[in-house]
Amino acid sequence: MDHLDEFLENPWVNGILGLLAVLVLIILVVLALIYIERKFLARIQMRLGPMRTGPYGLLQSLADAIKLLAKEDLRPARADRWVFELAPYAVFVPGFLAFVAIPFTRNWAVSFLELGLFYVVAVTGLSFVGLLMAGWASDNKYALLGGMRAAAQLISYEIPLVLALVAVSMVAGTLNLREMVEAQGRVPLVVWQPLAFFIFMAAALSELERQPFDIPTAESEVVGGPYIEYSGIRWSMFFLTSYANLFLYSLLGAAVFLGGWDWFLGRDAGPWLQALWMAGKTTFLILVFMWARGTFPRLRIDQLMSLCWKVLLPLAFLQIFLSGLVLVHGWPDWALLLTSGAGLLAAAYIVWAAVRPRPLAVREAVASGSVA
Amino acid sequence: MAVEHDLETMEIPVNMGPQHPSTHGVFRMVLKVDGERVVELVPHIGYLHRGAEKLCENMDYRQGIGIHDRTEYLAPFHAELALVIAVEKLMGLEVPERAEQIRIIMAELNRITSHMMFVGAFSADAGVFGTAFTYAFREREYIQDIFEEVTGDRTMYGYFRPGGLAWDVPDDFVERVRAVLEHTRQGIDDIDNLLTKNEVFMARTRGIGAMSAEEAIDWGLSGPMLRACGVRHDLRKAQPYCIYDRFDFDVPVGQYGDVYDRYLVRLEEMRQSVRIVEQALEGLRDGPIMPKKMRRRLRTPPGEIYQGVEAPRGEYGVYIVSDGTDKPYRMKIRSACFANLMGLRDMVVGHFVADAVVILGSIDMVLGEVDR
Amino acid sequence: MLGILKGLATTLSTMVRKPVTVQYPTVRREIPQRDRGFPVLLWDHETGEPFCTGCHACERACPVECITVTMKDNPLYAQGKSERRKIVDEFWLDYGRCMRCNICVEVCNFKAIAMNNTWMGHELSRFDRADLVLDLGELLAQSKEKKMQAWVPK
Amino acid sequence: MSSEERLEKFRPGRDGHEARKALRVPPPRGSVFDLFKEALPDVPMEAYQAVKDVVIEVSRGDVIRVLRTAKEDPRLDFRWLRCLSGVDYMDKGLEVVYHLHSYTRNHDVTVKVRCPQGDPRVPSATAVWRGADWYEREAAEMFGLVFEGHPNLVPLLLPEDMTDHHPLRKDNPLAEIEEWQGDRLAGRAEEGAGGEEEG
Repeated sequence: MDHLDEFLENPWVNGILGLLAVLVLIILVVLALIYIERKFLARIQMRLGPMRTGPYGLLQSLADAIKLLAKEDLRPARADRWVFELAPYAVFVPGFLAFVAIPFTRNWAVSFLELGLFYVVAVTGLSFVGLLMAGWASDNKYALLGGMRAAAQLISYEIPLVLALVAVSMVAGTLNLREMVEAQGRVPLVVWQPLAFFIFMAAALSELERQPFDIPTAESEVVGGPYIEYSGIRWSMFFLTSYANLFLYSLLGAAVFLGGWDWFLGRDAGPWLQALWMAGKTTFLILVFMWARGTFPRLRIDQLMSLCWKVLLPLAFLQIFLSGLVLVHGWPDWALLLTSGAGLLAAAYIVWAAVRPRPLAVREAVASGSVA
Repeated sequence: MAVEHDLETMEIPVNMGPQHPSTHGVFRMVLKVDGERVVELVPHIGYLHRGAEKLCENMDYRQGIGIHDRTEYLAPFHAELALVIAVEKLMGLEVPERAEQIRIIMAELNRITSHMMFVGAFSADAGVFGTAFTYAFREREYIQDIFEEVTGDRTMYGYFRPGGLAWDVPDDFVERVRAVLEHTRQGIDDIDNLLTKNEVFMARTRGIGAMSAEEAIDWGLSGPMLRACGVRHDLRKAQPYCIYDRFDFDVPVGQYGDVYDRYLVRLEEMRQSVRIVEQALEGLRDGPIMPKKMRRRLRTPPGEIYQGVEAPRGEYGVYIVSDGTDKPYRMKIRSACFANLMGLRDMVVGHFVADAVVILGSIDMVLGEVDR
Repeated sequence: MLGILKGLATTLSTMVRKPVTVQYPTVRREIPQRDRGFPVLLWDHETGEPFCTGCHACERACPVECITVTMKDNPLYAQGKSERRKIVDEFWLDYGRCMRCNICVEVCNFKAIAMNNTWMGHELSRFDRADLVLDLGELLAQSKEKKMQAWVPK
Repeated sequence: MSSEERLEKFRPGRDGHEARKALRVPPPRGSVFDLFKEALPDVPMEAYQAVKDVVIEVSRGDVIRVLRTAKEDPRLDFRWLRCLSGVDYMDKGLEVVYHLHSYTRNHDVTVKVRCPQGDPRVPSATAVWRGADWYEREAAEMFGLVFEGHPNLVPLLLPEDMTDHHPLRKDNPLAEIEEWQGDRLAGRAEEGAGGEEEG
């Protein structure tokens, strides 16, 4: 027994076992998420969703996975072979690496990094490379358009995402994710920093390429974008990644903004209860993302860029500035809420003002002599 | 903007269709794009050309009804109506009152189903993940249930005959239609709430694909496309056929001629159709559905006639040259989308690729009618 | 932002409504009486022969020429069991070509042909196109076994 | 008469009923034609009343002038080219039919121009209405008409290399329907059985 304990204490063994556990967790969660998303969207649309594979269609994801694994792996004749084949891994690895630093409960994570938040942001920022590779290597104009869109979008939205997290970490006073959760106390940060939460959610939706920001993969325009030429297992890697990222950002949001495994009645919960709380908050965020997917149309690429650079970025700076002001002067917490809430209202106003009825680029002309 | 272009850029041709999810059938357009911006567009049609005119010239009028169903396959009642009215006018037939009322009920219900199809497909083009699509199809199915109960078929009705109707409606017709209209109102409101004021949707559709009234008339647009440009022209009001002059309804007119106005006009037209159907149900009395003396074989006297009807997509017209036999000497089908599509290039050039898809969706074309 | 919130509220409200899906192969919606599947021939249960006399009316009227009929002298008439002097000999109907326009039903003087208003008139997928050309026995089978209630206009 | 012949004779649309010509009724007083005569006193036009519209026949040389006047004259104000069709009258030539509508006056007119089959050239109306573009392309490919001055007269609905025959002309009858029933089925069944054995 001593030998086994010693073996498990070895940091390499420990790390690899942790990574394996995380990998299994990701795959299980993704299978569940696909099922949940299909059912959830179906209910929004007053349908039933998958019903025929197993009871209530529960085995649908599994069946899909088996089908995808068994499918022929196609590669266009004129594709850039190595880039094309490596792209799915280039997309998957960053998302997977980020899970290393995510704490699931107070005592459970692969590694509690001192700069956890920084690490997560840095690693996920790499994922656009894979999409660009896929888009370029496919030898397809739609894929190229989609890859370019993906690169532009992911790089741009990285910035408001980071800045929103910076604003939060300023208040928490740390970059360690565990300490950030601990620092939130009974009232989660979303209450004090609604503007930062809004920016985080918008940027996360964009990083996830989900409606209303699913521009790189837009089905009705570029027909799947970078994924257009992929099939079988490589395509399922992309799919796996997109749902793993959904899980990742929801976990991050739950930890940073919603108070992680803490809840407002006490902090001495056992590990299972902690895991339950974390799962509950994560699920809530996931459902919000899915809800948005079922409701929104898609923005256009230039509007997406305007939203990022002209709205979210200045507001993120505003949030940082206001938080800094409050922190430097040592004003009470409600000042944080007040300033951030005002910023949120400003965001709402900007969005409203951007599309309110106005004759922009349209010629107001009634036919002379029409029977009006 | 005075930007120096040191880099040599290239305009790339992008082929959209005939197999593209948002070309609604087998339409093909070759775009030349500069980055994301469309600089040239060449539409190609004819993939669904079945020679409907030639077939009609080799069939008698009753057989031709089936062909007309299959040209305008989203609003077959209107296509049938154009044909039977043309034949009736050639022969000088009096249509009984009850037949006229039922024709109007059917035609207006058909307008609702057709516009529902538009809303669904258009929202999918704009990027809604199927939600508005399923809302619209839900309502469409309810109305198609009625069509099936009356005519026996859900899409290819073959129900109108020169002189009247093929057979009478079932006994519980009025109650059934009233019950379905309740659903329809709910469905229109659902779509209205989901899309009309949604900022993302407005951002995507306002000011896009705008056309002035003069241009629209020059290109020969008709129907909602023309009315969205501010021309108050509706055949039901201008040159009433059937007994439309007895009904009280409004003709919605747009202001800017952009995609959003086309959507609004169609949404309002659905509400007006509900109004017309209600009035027609009020006025429905028992009576014959065919004139008393009908020959078994219809021979139209020699002559010619052009008869248009206000179909959901614009004016569906039939030009018949008769030589006194039981088949038309020449049958020309004036298709609404055929003319509406002509203006596509002018609407799209200068916009983004994503807008091209939305503009194409706003034309609401039916390729069966364009190619015939 | 109000429009976005309104949209979110709409999707939430439809989420709690009853789904409209009919789980087709296990649950079948009731087909209305007038439903037009593909045409079938009707069987006269009183005399034990088809209503069809093979008069070619439907064959002539069919816009797509998917019907072929031949006629023969009725043996039952010779025995005095039937009123029909002539009776259908062979009848072919190409379901692959038929466009379900109902004209054959309208022109029939003997109410011998009707549109199939059961699910069997819809679930007709076959592997070979030639299997969709039905002969007299196949066309009559459904009516002979009383598996349908035909609806003929007027 | 054999049953085949009987069948053929009574098939709708194939009977031997005599084709007749319509009687030409002059348009009533106060119709659109009077306005045309006022606007274009020097153009020879022949008019008659059809079932609904007044039909005006003009010659090839005058048609563009007539159409342009119809569009631009405020008394006529036919700003909408509703429909443009070709008709093949065989030895009497080809006809191009313009259906016009006015939004303000709410009246219609049909303008016709005829050309012999050997020389099917008609000036293009695209200079008057841009919307005539596709209509003329369609009429050109279907009837072999040549619209002079059209910017891009290539086939629209038909394949681009299909310029040797014109489907809507009367000398292009429909192909025989490929029947799968009756005797042909019996013949095919034998062939099919043989094929299956091989496969």
